[in-house]
Amino acid sequence: MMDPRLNVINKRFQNVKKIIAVSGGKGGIGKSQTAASLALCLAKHNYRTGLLDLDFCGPSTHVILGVEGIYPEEEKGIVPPKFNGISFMSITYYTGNNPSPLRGSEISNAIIEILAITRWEDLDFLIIDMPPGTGDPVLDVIRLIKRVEFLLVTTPSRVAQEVLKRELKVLNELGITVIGILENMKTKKGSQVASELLNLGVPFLGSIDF
Amino acid sequence: MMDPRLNVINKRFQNVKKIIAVSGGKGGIGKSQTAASLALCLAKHNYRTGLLDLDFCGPSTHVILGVEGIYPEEEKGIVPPKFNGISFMSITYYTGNNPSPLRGSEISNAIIEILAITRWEDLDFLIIDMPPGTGDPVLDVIRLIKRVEFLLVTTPSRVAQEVLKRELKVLNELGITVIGILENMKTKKGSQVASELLNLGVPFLGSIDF
Amino acid sequence: MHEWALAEAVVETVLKEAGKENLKEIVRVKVMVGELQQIELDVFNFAMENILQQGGGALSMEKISLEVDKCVLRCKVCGEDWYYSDSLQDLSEEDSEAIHFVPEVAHVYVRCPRCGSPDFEITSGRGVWIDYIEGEK
Amino acid sequence: MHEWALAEAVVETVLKEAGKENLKEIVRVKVMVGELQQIELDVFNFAMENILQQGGGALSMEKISLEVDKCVLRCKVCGEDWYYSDSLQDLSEEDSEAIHFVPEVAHVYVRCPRCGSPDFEITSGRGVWIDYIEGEK
Ligand SMILES: Nc1ncnc2c1ncn2[C@@H]1O[C@H](COP(=O)(O)OP(=O)(O)O)[C@@H](O)[C@H]1O
Ligand SMILES: Nc1ncnc2c1ncn2[C@@H]1O[C@H](COP(=O)(O)OP(=O)(O)O)[C@@H](O)[C@H]1O
Ligand SMILES: [Mg+2]
Ligand SMILES: [Mg+2]
Ligand SMILES: [Mg+2]
Ligand SMILES: [Mg+2]
Ligand code: NI
Ligand code: NI
Ligand SMILES: [Zn+2]
Ligand SMILES: [Zn+2]
Repeated sequence: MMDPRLNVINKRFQNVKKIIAVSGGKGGIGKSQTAASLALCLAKHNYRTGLLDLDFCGPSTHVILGVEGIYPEEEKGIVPPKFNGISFMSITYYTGNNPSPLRGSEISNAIIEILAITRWEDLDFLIIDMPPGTGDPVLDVIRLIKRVEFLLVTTPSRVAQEVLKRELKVLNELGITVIGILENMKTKKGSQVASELLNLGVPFLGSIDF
Repeated sequence: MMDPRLNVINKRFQNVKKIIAVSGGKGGIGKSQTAASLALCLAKHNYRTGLLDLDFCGPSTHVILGVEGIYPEEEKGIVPPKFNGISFMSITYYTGNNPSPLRGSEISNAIIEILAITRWEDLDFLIIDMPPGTGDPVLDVIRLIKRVEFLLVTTPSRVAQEVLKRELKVLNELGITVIGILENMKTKKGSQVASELLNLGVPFLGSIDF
Repeated sequence: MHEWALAEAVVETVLKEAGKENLKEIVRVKVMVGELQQIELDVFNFAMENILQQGGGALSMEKISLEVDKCVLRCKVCGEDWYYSDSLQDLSEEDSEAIHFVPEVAHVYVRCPRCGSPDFEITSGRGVWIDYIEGEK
Repeated sequence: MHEWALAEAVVETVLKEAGKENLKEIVRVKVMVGELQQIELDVFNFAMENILQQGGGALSMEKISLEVDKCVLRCKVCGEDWYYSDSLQDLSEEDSEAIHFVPEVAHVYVRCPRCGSPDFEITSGRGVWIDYIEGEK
């Protein structure tokens, strides 16, 4: 019968002002780097910031931030511990450094569980680090977190931009707010983001050198 | 009741001598580049070679190879068309450049369908380009293609190697043959692949510069 | 004629299962064909017949009955249920042919009629499967 | 006490469904608790009781019955079925606690006893859910 968890997820985000999923079709383009840097930067500017790593197959933000030795508190659910001022939630609290060979439906189920039991404190920003692809995690974030906005990352590579274009098409079709596109790992002068991509009506946020 | 497709998959690989899945936990490390180059190289040396792109969310090998304007023949199933001497199979024949927002269980189902209907001709090598992660595609390839061997790609990045170590642990545990580890995108002199990884008993195949 | 590959899978599976169950005689086999894949039944029957002629053992065509399973889709976002046959009207021949080969490609070309989402489940009518095998030991 | 979050989900869902069905009175609610998650039933009941005291409307504790659903796992590689309770003996307290929070983490710590694969389905006993709500309109 009905899955009770779906009825509390919205409540869990009640006190979170803005929710930003850092995504982009391909892997290895700097999504995790961007999500972690963005969270750090917001926290330094005294915004109350959370970071949720939803890349269950290749969680990376704990490595990038150097998170170690912290663990959530149990308090009518679980409360993400703070690291450098960021409320940080990751499946690695439960998997350690062990391999996590989960199928998509299991990842989906685990995401629902974590969204249902995690009690974020009052936050100005919650940054979500997404895995590559437009599989279960992206579909579930869209389905379950109605207010989510997407920040898309790409690189100058043609393959990466092809994949991003596909993701952007789906997001546009569903009317999801896309904050903008960030070009990462630029190697030449001037943006190499195809005009084709920018013509889809999404702000270009700038480039970061390799 | 029983899924009839599972009973013909082995038969479809009957005339394929060696099956190599190019994998590695993370995205963007050069798996597709490696898979495509390896297939091209084998074909140039007159090996009968096939290339199967199983990255349904971010198919890339058709872009890397410049495949265009070919389509499988229907002949008691589907026969992959040749491109530069390579029998090439990709879901893009059916999706075009449209986004493919598939969940894991659907990807699994589509992989089973393609494995069950594709009739490879006599091949010396079938190279499989895998998506990032150890989700449905990796689990299904292990489960359904009993003779598969893995070629693992990594980069000097610590995050990439952390993820690879996890995948390698699972493959070792299951007794899957790992041909070796290839270091891609090297930027400094000397291999930066952690001795920790190499101590897991897998041959190091060399490095490719960025 | 890609139907051949699926027909082959069905025949091999029936014979294997009958072997496992030690059936001396196969009395009746019910094969279900999901509507989503738009299998051409004539072609599918022709393929099974040919395969059986090459050695079907205890199985022959008159034992097999085919039934088409209506395809129903359910949106994971808004809960809407609808028939694939209603979506099919809006698909080009090319797109429905792509779905014929790989049914999951439906997520590329079909959208929920209520909310527009591509995130739906195929609740019935996917693929080709064996509903039951009746036999005598 | 992370059980609280799940208890809250159950209470909210019962009230919501009862509202949808226009139930004047809730007669009986059957809540299933999957064994995999090793929910502490006392803690779970305590949480539900507290939440209901803060305003349970038509719902009160004596209407709710809890039942634990035995957890069965099935290997997708070799087909083996087994009980989670048999695997549980080999798990450290830390590992079974991780599964308590996120049941899918079982794929990290549990292996098929026959073939060693982590690729198994949880065929029963996963999560907390509502089996039925009986009421009067
Ligand atoms: N601008 C950049 N210049 C150089 N290296 C980068 C840059 N951005 C990211 N990287 C590196 O690239 C690799 C992939 O980045 P990551 O954030 O993990 O990608 P993703 O999350 O998209 O898979 C990491 O090793 C990271 O340190
Ligand atoms: N040795 C290399 N030097 C420079 N760029 C590379 C190298 N190998 C791959 N690339 C580029 O890196 C990007 C990611 O490679 P790709 O093969 O698509 O990775 P994956 O399949 O692992 O996601 C592509 O743009 C590709 O052209
Ligand atoms: Mg990442
Ligand atoms: Mg790739
Ligand atoms: Mg079209
Ligand atoms: Mg342990
Ligand atoms: Ni056909
Ligand atoms: Ni608990
Ligand atoms: Zn819908
Ligand atoms: Zn097994």
